[in-house]
Amino acid sequence: MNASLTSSIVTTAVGVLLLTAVLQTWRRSTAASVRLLVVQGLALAGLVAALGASRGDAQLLLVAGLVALVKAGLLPWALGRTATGRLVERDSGVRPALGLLGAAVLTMFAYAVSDPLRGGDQSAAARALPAGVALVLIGFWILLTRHSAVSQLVGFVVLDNGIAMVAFLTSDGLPLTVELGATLDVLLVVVILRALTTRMRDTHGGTSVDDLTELRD
Amino acid sequence: MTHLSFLSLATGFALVASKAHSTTFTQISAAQITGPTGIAAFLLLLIGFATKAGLVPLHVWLPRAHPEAPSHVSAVMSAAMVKLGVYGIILLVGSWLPQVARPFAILVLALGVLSGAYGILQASITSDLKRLLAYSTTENVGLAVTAVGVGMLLSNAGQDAVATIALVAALLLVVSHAAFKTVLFLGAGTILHATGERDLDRLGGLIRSHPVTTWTFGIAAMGAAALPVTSGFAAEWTLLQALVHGDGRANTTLALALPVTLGLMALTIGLGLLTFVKAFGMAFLARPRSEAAATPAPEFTSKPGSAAMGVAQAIGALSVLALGLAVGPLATAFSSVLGYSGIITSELGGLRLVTIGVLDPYALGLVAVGLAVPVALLVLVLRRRVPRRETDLAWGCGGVRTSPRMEYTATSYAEPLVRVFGEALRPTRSLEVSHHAEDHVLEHRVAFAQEVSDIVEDRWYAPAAVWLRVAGDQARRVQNGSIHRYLAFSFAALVLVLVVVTLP
Amino acid sequence: MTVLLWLPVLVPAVLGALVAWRHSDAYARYVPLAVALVILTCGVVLVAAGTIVTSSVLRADAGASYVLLCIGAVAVVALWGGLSSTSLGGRGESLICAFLAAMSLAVLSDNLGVMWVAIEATTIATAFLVGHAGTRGATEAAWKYVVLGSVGVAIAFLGVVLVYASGRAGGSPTLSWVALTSGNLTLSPHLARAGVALAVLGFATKAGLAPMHSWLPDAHSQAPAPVSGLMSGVLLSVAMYAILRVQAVGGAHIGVGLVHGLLIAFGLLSLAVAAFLTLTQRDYKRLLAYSSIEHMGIIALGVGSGTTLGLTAALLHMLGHGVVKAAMFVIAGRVLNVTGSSRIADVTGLLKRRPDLGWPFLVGSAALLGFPPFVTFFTEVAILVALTQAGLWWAAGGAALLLLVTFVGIARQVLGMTVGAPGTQDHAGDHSLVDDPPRWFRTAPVAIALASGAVVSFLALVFVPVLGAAAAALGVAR
Amino acid sequence: MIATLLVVLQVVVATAITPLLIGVMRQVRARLEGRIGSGVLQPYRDVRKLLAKEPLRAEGSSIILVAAPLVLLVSSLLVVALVPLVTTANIPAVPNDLFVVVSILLIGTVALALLGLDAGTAFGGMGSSRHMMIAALVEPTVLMSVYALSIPVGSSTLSKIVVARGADVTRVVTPAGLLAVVALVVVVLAETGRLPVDNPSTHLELTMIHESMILESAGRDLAWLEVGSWLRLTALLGLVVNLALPWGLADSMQPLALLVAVVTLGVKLLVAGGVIAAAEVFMAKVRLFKVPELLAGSFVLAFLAVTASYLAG
Repeated sequence: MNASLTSSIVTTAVGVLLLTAVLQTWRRSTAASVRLLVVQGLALAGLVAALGASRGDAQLLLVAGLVALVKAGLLPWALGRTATGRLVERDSGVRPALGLLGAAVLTMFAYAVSDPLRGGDQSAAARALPAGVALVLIGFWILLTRHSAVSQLVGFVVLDNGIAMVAFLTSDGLPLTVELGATLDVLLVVVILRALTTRMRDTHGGTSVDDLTELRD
Repeated sequence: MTHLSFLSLATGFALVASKAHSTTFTQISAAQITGPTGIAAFLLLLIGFATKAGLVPLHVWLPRAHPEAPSHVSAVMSAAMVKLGVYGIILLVGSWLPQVARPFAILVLALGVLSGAYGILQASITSDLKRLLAYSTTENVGLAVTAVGVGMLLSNAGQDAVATIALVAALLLVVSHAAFKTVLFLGAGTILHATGERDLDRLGGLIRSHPVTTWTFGIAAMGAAALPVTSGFAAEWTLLQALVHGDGRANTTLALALPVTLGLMALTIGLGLLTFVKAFGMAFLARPRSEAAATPAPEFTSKPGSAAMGVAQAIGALSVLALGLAVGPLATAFSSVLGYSGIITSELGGLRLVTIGVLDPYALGLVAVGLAVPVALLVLVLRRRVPRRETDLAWGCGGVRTSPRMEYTATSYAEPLVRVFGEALRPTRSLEVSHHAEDHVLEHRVAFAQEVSDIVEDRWYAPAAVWLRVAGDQARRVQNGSIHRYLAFSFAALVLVLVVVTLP
Repeated sequence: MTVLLWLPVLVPAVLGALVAWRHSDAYARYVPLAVALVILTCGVVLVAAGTIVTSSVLRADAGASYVLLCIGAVAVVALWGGLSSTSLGGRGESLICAFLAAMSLAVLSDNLGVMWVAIEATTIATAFLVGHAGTRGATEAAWKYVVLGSVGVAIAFLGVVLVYASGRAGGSPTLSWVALTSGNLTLSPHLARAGVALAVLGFATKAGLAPMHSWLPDAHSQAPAPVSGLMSGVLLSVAMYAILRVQAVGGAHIGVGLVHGLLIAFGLLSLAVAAFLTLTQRDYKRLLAYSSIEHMGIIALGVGSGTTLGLTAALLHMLGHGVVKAAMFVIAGRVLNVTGSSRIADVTGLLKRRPDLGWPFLVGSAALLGFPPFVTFFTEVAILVALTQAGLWWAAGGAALLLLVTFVGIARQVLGMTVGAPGTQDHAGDHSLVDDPPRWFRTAPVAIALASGAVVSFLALVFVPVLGAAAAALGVAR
Repeated sequence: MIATLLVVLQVVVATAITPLLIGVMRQVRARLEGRIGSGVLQPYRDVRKLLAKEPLRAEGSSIILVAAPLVLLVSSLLVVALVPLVTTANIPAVPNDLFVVVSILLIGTVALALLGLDAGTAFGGMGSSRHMMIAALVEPTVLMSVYALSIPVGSSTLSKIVVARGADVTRVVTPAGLLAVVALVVVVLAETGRLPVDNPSTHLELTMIHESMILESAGRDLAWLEVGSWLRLTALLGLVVNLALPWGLADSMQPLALLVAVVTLGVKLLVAGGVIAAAEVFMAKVRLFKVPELLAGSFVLAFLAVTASYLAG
């Protein structure tokens, strides 16, 4: 695979990732969010695959498969069970316009702070680094502004995708053991939060985290 | 308060230690720290030790802690722990930071003098025996620190001999206070145990059921009131001599500070006298003012601890007297420790300040005995001739005894003082007069209430406590239960860190 | 010796799995305690051996051995004390085992990535422990704990990733802590800087440092008593240990100024939060939680001072605080059993009503407040001294002031609970399990913990070389 | 030895002359008020009468009832022995240090106050309370006057002060010296319970201070109390007159000198007592709560005396 193709795949994937993240701040329905997550996971897997192909690194290709399985398959599936199975939830968060505006500001901020981090590296991967940071920040932003439990989960996954993106763009991913462990951890966290969401519905009669204000000083 | 003390001491020591690069006392002395660090360290250490010592305005823990603590704990606390504070101050100004301390002599002196006067004023008007003793601790410590302050001032003026005498006085004060205050607290404990009361307004007449406690308490009270020939008297005499022999002509500060100190100290002594007359008289003399005091538990029970208590009190009382009698050797020892030879033991074992004066308890006692002998002979003769007769009441203003409520109480005893020092004590009074329904001139009922609280506590500490509570209430908003707020904190931290990282 | 590295990780993992498998087993209750004892023993042996032991990805130097010892000690106190008060029903025990396995792994691994994975694993293990009660409050606490905790740790992961990436410039990216601190590597300074800062920020979340502390009071107050003790004494300490490791990496390449600055800021902020929120606190388990924040703040200040004295004192403080706090949570759990309420206002006159609980509670509070002769006293003084020596006198002053406020807050509440006349009657007697262990068995862990909190101060001769070695292993010369 | 004999003589003379002093004061007052009076020797007869009478012991009172009068008497005798009345000599080991003198006076004060409390009557307590308050408030003035007097001499030893003043007339009339003596006069009036602080001849309990404390004592107890209080007056008044007119005191056993000393003391004392008694006729007792003002005033005088001798010296 030649360099320009890799470069264009990487750029496309990064673009898709960023776009889906921004869209996440706009869309309210849980089902839509989960679909966007699938797209995002696929884009990430594509990115990893492209990097692996360009380097001829079999291990990285394997990781790409793993990423596709977990991020585009298992995670959305785990999240989506609520969304599609029981009831479709709409999140009441801050107004979409404000959410989008926030995402835009954060993206700019990400570019501003990531610039020195590249340290003069002009490769496509390095130039895409700010997008990773932006994804992290946008994920955080979703966590901050959404009021339903599942939406917060979505935000967490976006944040994690951002980190993974940074990892692949800057260093072709971490050592395999660490990568596996990390992936497993994230998966488990999401599963646990899902279980807690179910329990929350039992105890609080809903999944809005706004109801979680009993423990306070 | 203990913590305030601990923290200021810790920070102070931290400053000193970081300058001296060592934590041993000798190294600190050798380091000769000066400058702003020295001043900060000095002030912090002073606050720390002053709190430990219970000096005004850092005394508030004393009258609160003592009434709650068991009496023997109070005794130890008062005799030992508080002393650590004084010892610390002496070390601080004498050894660790003498250069820095010099300009603050007036501050130390003011702390001491004010503590003395304020402490004894509060002690004189309270009717709670243990609170009284606690405030009296503040007074005694105040006097000791006064002596330290006087010593500092005098040595600033180059009058080192007199300054040393003042320091010796401080040490004597500390030692004698340890002796008599232990006995007083043990006595208070015995009273509390016997009657369940520590309110002097409800005590009385214990001299009949508790002779040992009465006499030991009485002797210790004499020490506290600085009557001859107890150790307290010798100590205060030494300090007074130092004051009078300091040469005020040296500078204006001295010319004003010495008389003011003497005046306030004299007031302290006078009020101390009143305080302990009140404490002793109200607790042990007259008739019981309450049921509990009328039927106290016996002084010595079969319980093993009770005799030991009596022995402890007796030993303490003896040591109060012994310290008074042995003041000469004691002071000589102190002065030789300080490297001063102007204090020696006089011929009969008394205390002689060379070129200043002599205080000899033995000689004084001999003269008194000599004068008492003819009186005693006369009494013996008269006793045989005219025996004493028991009667209900000799005068009693018509001879009517109604109820113990007619007696003077500790509160009424101190009432004139509350009036005289109304400006300083700010008592709260309320007077309710309810009139008869038929006639407004006839009064049905009059209720009067008066309460004196610690104004330092009310004016300084209470507002601080209120402020802290408000701050605490405001701070609760931080933790209002909203996960979004919590995430926002983390997010803000993340953004800030990112910005910091990017900055070159 | 290498077996000592694997035992603390594998024993809990295997036993935990066994318990999970046959969770009806009557002995399940005692398994966590046994595991804790294994960890403690390994820690003691490793510390005593004093050599660096390496095996595959695991590695124990003096610092790791010491922290392992801390974990073991705290876990023994918390789990022994917790035996009588609460039943965790099999699954809880296996989760505790998993938690301990992950903690041991985090401490013993030589790899920042593995360490991160282990710490994140503890979030997972403890999530259900926090939510164990199944009540509204427990669910809420668990949710907040997991969301805030894993977001924080995710930031730390970003940091780890960036540190790894920074090694690419030198051609050999690695996460091995030994390699990273050896000084033979060249790291891209910008990336390393960002990575270290983010890693510290992330682990600080787990360490309960303000402003990322928000999960802590909720989680500590809702979890069963022994779990609160474990979280406070073990989890926070291990997170702090992670910060120390990251700090050492930073020190080897970009200087420690940034990390120390962050730690000072976090430390002071933690002290402030703890100080003002204890003032009007109404729940005694939350009170203890805020006290944990306070103590982590103190430790952060000690590390942030950047001096050997500060670091040593911080390490000792870690042990002292952990052991005492575990005992305190155990007592708090028993008080809760007796009174049925965790509100401070509902608990009065403990000294008279239940002297067996009141006295240790009072003494433990004194230890937490840093009274002599408890070790906390000496370490707090040492940390203040260290701060001043480092020229951070303003931080020392601020810390002293905030400690005073904290003292006011905690002392007032604790005195209100213990001293004074008992108010209402007991809720409904003691809810302890039917097959109560004998009395000495219940009091022993608390007594041992408090006593060792005081005794450690006087074992300076024993501890100085150990601490010195640990500090040397973890620290960076300024 | 000579000094001891001189002191013994001084005690005997002062004790003998004291009832006469009281008698003279009462007589002067009686005459000025238009009464005949009972004669200057009446106090001697009073003492004899009291000693012969049966002492009473009220139910509920304690050993204090017996002991306090004796303590007061002995302390007063001790003060008389220490203060330079007839002689400026003193026993070497017991210099008449003014601080010591004051503290011995305080022993008597305390004995009286405890006596007042002992029987548990309302009036006794009241008197004791007022007595102690005044004693406490007088203390600063006392010590300050001592201070003022000791500055020029560099010693607080009374005989040295008196001798120094006698040797140099200018010292007596310095402003500081005068201020100090005036302050001391107020102190003496307050300490000995004279008008305007206390009225020794009142018969209304509510206005009593000194008298109300001794209401329960009778017979010889009362005699000791009376004599003790009178001796205090003698000692303090004698001290003041000797400070104001520091001449005529004996310092050896020469009979002539002694005679002169005794006679001058008698004259000085009786004249001073007469003057005080005369002044009391024209004076009303001030309200109890005005007393502090009076004492504050005298304190300021003494304070000024001290600072004046420092700042002007």
